[in-house]
Amino acid sequence: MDSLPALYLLPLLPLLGFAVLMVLPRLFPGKTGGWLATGMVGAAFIVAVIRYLNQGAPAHETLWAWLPNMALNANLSVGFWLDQLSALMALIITGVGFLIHLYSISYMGHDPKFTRFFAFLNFFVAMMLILVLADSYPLMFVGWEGVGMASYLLIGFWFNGRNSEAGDAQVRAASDAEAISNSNAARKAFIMNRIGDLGFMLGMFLLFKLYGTLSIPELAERVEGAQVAQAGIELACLFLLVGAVGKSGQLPLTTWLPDAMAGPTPVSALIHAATMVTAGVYLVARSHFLYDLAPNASTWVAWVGGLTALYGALSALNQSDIKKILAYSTVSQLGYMFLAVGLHAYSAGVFHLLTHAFFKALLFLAAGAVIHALHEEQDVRKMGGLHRFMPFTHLVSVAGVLAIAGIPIWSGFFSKDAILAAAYEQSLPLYLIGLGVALLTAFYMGRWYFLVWRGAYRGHGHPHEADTLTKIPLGVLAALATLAGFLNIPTFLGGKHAFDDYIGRAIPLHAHEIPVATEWLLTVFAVLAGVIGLGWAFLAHRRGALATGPLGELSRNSLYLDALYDNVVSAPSRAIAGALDTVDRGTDDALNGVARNASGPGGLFTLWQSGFVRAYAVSMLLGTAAIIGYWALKTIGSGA
Amino acid sequence: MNSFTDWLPTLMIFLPLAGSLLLLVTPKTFRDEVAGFIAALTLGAGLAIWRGGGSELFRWDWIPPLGITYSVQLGGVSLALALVTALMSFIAILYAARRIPNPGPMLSLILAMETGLIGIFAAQDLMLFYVFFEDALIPALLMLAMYGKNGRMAALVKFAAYTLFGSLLMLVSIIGVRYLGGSPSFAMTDLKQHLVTGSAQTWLYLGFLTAMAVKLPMWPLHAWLPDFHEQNHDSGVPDVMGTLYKVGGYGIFTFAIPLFPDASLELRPILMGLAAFTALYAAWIAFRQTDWKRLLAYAGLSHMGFVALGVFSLNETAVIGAMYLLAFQNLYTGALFLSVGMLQERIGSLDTRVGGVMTQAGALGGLTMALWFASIAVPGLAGFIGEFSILLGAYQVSPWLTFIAGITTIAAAAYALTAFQHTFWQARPAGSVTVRDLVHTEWLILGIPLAILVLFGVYSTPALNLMQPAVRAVLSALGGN
Amino acid sequence: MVPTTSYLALSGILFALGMIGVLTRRTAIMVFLSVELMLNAANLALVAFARSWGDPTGQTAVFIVMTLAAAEVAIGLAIIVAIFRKRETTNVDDLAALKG
Amino acid sequence: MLQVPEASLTPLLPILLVLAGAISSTLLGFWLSRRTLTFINIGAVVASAVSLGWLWNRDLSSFGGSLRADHAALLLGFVILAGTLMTLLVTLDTAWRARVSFPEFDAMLMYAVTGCLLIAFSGDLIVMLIGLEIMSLSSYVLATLQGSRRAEESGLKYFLLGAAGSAVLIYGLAFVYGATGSLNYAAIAEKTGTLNPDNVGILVGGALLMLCGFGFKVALAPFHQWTPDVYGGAPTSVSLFLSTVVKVAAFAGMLRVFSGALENAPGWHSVLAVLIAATLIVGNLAALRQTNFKRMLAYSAVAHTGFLGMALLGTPAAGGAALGYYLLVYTLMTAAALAIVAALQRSEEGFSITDMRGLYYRHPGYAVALAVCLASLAGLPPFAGFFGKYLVFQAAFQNGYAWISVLAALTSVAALVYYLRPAMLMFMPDRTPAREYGLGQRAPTTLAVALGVAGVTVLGLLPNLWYAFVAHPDIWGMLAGR
Repeated sequence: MDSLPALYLLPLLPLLGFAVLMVLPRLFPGKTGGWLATGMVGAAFIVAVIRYLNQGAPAHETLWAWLPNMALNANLSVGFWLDQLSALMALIITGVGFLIHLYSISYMGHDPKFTRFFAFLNFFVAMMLILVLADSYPLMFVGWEGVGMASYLLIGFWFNGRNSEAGDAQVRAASDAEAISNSNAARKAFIMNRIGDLGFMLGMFLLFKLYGTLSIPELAERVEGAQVAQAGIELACLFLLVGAVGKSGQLPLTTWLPDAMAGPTPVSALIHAATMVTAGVYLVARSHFLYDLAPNASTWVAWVGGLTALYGALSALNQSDIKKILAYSTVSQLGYMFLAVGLHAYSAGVFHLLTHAFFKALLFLAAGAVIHALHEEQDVRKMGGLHRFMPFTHLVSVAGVLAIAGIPIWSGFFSKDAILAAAYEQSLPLYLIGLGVALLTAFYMGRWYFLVWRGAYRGHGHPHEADTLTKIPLGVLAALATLAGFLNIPTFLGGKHAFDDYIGRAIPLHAHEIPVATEWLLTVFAVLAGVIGLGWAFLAHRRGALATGPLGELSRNSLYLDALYDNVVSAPSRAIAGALDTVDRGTDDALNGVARNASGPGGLFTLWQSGFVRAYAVSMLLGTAAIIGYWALKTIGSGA
Repeated sequence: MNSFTDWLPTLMIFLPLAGSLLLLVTPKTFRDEVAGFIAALTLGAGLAIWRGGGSELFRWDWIPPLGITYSVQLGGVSLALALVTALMSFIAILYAARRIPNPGPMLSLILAMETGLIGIFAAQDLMLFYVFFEDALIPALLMLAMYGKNGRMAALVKFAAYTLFGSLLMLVSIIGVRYLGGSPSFAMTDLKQHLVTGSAQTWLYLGFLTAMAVKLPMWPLHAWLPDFHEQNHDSGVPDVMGTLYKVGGYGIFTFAIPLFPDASLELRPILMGLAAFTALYAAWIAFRQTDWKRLLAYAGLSHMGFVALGVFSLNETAVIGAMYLLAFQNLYTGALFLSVGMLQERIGSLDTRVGGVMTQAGALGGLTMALWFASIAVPGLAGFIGEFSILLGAYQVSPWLTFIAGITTIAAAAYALTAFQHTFWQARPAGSVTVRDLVHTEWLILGIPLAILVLFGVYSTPALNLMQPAVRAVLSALGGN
Repeated sequence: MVPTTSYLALSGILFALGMIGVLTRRTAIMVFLSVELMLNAANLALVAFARSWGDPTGQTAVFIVMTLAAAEVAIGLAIIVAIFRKRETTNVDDLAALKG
Repeated sequence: MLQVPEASLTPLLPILLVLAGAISSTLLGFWLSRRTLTFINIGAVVASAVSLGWLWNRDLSSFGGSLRADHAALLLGFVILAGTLMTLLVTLDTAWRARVSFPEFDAMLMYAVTGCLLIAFSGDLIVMLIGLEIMSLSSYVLATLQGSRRAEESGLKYFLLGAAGSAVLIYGLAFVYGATGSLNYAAIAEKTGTLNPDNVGILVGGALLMLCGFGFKVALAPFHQWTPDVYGGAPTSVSLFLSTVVKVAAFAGMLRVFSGALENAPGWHSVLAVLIAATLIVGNLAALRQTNFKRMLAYSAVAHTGFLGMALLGTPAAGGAALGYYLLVYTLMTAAALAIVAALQRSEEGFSITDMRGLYYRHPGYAVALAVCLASLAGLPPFAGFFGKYLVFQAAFQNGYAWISVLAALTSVAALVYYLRPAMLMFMPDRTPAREYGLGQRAPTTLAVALGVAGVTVLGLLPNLWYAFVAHPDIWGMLAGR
């Protein structure tokens, strides 16, 4: 297989793009920079495809020694690992990434920092590829924090507001406010990720303590043989879960993800929907050999997923920002994936990851097109009836909505169905949650659809259809969102589980044995949930009662989680910082005080130095007398 | 024996001193060039040593009747640190030359201090180490005295008093190490043959530790640090040297562990606890600072907490990490001090609350941000390798303390990004002066360290090959573990 | 014959008296004379010891000490006189400008 | 049957040369200018130093061992002469400003030096006593000679207290004689081993009394109180002489008596340790409070008595070597520092520390030199003061006085603070008009300062140049003559 392009090319190509665009932006006038970046990702995609097409046994390519003593009795090397799982992820990242780059060329066309935007996007893609291709946890961590950094940069891309130089005071003020909220969102994302990362790191430390290596292949072998305390593995898996939760915006570290919508829409599509946020799922799937040994930890994963799915769905009900709705839906869909991998239905989880990548990216890009068409208007209550103005975008959005709502033949249906089946098989409560969420999902997506596309146009300004360059990715994604489901037709529908078999070569499958009848039933329920949800939305739309969804403020403020954190964590820690600072200056002063007191005797001595010669004589002769007395006493003592 | 390569370390040590004396007689017009040239030459000497794979031990009986020898060796960890020192001194000179109005004295002080610092790393004799340890102090004090701000006298006295308080106790325990152990000389080679044992060792270790804890610095002997940085010249040049002067971790690693193996094992939990506490405590305080230099001071303190944690844990991985971090934190902390100097030059204040600088000075902002990412140990930059190895190694010894230290990584992100955001991001206050972006040498001054940080964050093999054997050798004194 | 100890006792008393004089007297002259007293106590002790050891060294030492004392007188009086000329007083308590 | 003791004058050569200088200034003073006499005296001092070199390794003695030109004597003598030379150089410039520029001044100075050398060369208590008195009496005069109120006050204080001190010393001498029946160091050292108990009592009493007497001469607390007033009140050049040469001589006497004659005598070590501890604390902490630089140096002299004294706690071999090294270094750095004060002060009161702000920008040479001296006094390497400190720490530590070493280390921190403040002030830029004497920079003073600074630096980098001489252990084993 020497003829094959080396794996390191995958991250290297976009990284080169990043470096060039960062260091020599002047070389790329106009949109050339964007085309370069897109080309780099495209090249990476081609590499990924080539590697995928002639893929045999997992490929392991190591480069140079990197971290001390972190492999078995050796230094850990930088190395890449390509098996079915990582190959699939690589395809998603480069493929979807390529499309979104393409989209951005048009979308960011007018932005003054056009070139830098693409540099960052390339950087993200590179880091994401490192994440999925890493052959060791530390290297995965590099990508892990790298994508966090990229997301920080891109969320804060408009760190000074979009028109900070505006002359008009009002516009300027608005822009300044936007600047602050953008910056805060970026910082919040990074810090919350850091919390997760600490968990990830502790997990690695513990794994090293248990198995003496952090290289994933080595671990996978040793896990079979080595005898270690069950509690140890459970704990390690929980630590890893914390990391995954942080990255994937699951409960309790979920609040940064909705805020992250402050970034440009392509960013939301690529990073905060399709790829980065799914890293947590990938981490769990990648560590399947650990989670298989840790039933309790897996249950935790499942429940975290279930609850987050519910939380996201509930919060999405009454949002009015076109992107916020999609964001919460992302949270909720990620919950599904966690639910699946937590139940060891890795294939189902990854499959949903795949389909979700398609339809959610699609929806975001469509939303982006809308926002553009309405000149940065994001409030769904000021939209409506857009299907007349932008038919193509409308069409693809329909595909996206149907897909996410789980309507048959659209991809979402298959992946969600697999997850629900797995849930039903193992825990009824989780199944019910999943079903309920399916219904809610259908509803809020329906709400989204009707508010944006149907009814009368409530805004002002003249919407215009997106340009061709935007249409291409939308079209491709719509096609994928529609058809991807057929990759994995379940047996009872006469399918061959092509996808399961493929993934199964990397992750041993737990073939679930549910009677066909039950499967039909489950499917019917799932479909019903979707249909009812959409119907409910439609009726509400008819009543014109969609503008404010159910649950009112509770949902709008996403269950007040933010407020809770501010009061319970942020404020106290700030207060503590202040206190410590005072204390520190205090200890400082205290030490000075000690010093001053130390020189206090000095004052005494200067008093003693009274200037009177007889006083001096007194101290002299008394000193003498004292010494003699001491001697006398001693001699007497020794004498007697 | 006395081939040229054996003289290289000596050359590297005393070349800067010679240079600083030379500067006193150089005409103003090419002072900068001479200084830069000397510094570059020193760096070159260091690289030459590196190419030769480290130098042999060079020993000359300095004061035979006292058994004080001039034994120097640059290899492994010491060579790495010496190289970093030479590099950062060079960069400091580059910046001082363009930033400080009449840089003559500053330049020669930088060079004089460089000699002391490289000497510290090269010394293989306890007394020689002590001598260099104190030598570096004098230029540091003079920089503060000649270029400092109004409160400098207090800061000066505090700095000197803390340092000497520690180092004099160290002097006593150095004497003790030799006489209670009955070694013929102060050279490490001899001292290692005659270890002090029993409780005496613990006492001597404590004496030695005081000095190192001041120079690490470590809570509660850190109080001199913030004032020292706050009062130093705005350009941040003296702060770079001050950062390089944080040699406590190295001292403990090279001298304390081999000489007091039992004591260091005995005190390990306490010391690790102190270290972890220092890291978190400093990071948390940094969150509250509004003066960039104070912030950086606490940030550095926090890093030193990590270094201490690694060294005290006596775990090989952790110690390697500690040395790695110790070496490379000089790069980013130093460069950050300089970037702060550039910021001050442009907006005339060190406040962390001026907004939107990056809008106009994109390069300054970008490079500063990158350096900050290095400082908060984002993977792919050299800081990460150090911090990660430290934590991983320390975890093997004491999970809970490591957890405490680990929280620091979150706090670090908090303070770094907050301060950065308030200064460089957000909106520029209306009507404030327009900020010039980086110009000629400033690019190098921030770019070179960053480039090296990236290089050694990704391709760490050379540095590892340099440090790993040295660390193994030292830790072997502990008899396994 | 008188035992050495009683000579020593006497010299001790003399020395003590001298000390007390130094402490109590105000005028420089008297302080100085008390010092002389202390010196003579020393001489007495020397002689006594010389006698008890029965060797002349001690006694010769006494002569030397006397000479030194004389020299001291010369210098001392000179200084005192010089001061007296300027200040019309030899009260040592008036000299307390240098202190602290 | 009376036998004449052999009285070879060769060992006395150095002393006689200095004495010749003294007498010549006494007599020729009627015809020659004081300046000329000073040059003559400088010649005499140099000649005497040369003669020291000539006597080296001959180990001569005279008057039946009462006067001995052994290695110790020669080394200490050299230190004394070094101090004297620097004093004379300084007085060339400053004597006329201090209004002490008469021939008598030189005469007294040289007589004092004669006494100092006698102490260093002494082989028995009487010779030591004679030397001590000559030295003291002439220094009383020197302190007073200026005739200003301050000078007179300091002179009288010095005289009265000094007289009392000598009295105590002599009384102790009497007791030591009583206990051992001899005044010769060698004999005493020999007898101290074999004594019956009550004699031991007397011996210890004598030893302690002598300790008090010497304690006054070297200014150990609580016998130190004359020092700040006298050093502060006397003309600076005189303070320079008193704080270097006279103190060195007194320490030479202590070496001879305690590390020599009374080495094996019980009891005095512990008392000395206590006195030293007190001195370290008092001297350093009181110096922290001084505002006048000259007076601060006086206190620092007290503090240094403490450091120097630590050497006496060590074994004669180690302690003597340490003291031999430290005394020279101490002389160089103190003399250089005071020389600068003498040159730059406006009045003999010296100048206040705050006046030194920005000195570097007005008198760079002197400022740097002064900084070096202060750094050396503070014991910062690479200057010689550090090795001095190190040696005495080590001497005390080895002889089981670790606690003194630790105490000394701690008080050294205080010392650093008060040395650091003026040193750093000098380098702080300053716009206010100069407050020191502008024309002070003159060749001879500069030469003296250069001598001091060069010595301090070179001896710091290559301590062996001097330490090799003093380090030879049997030099200090022979203090008593055997």
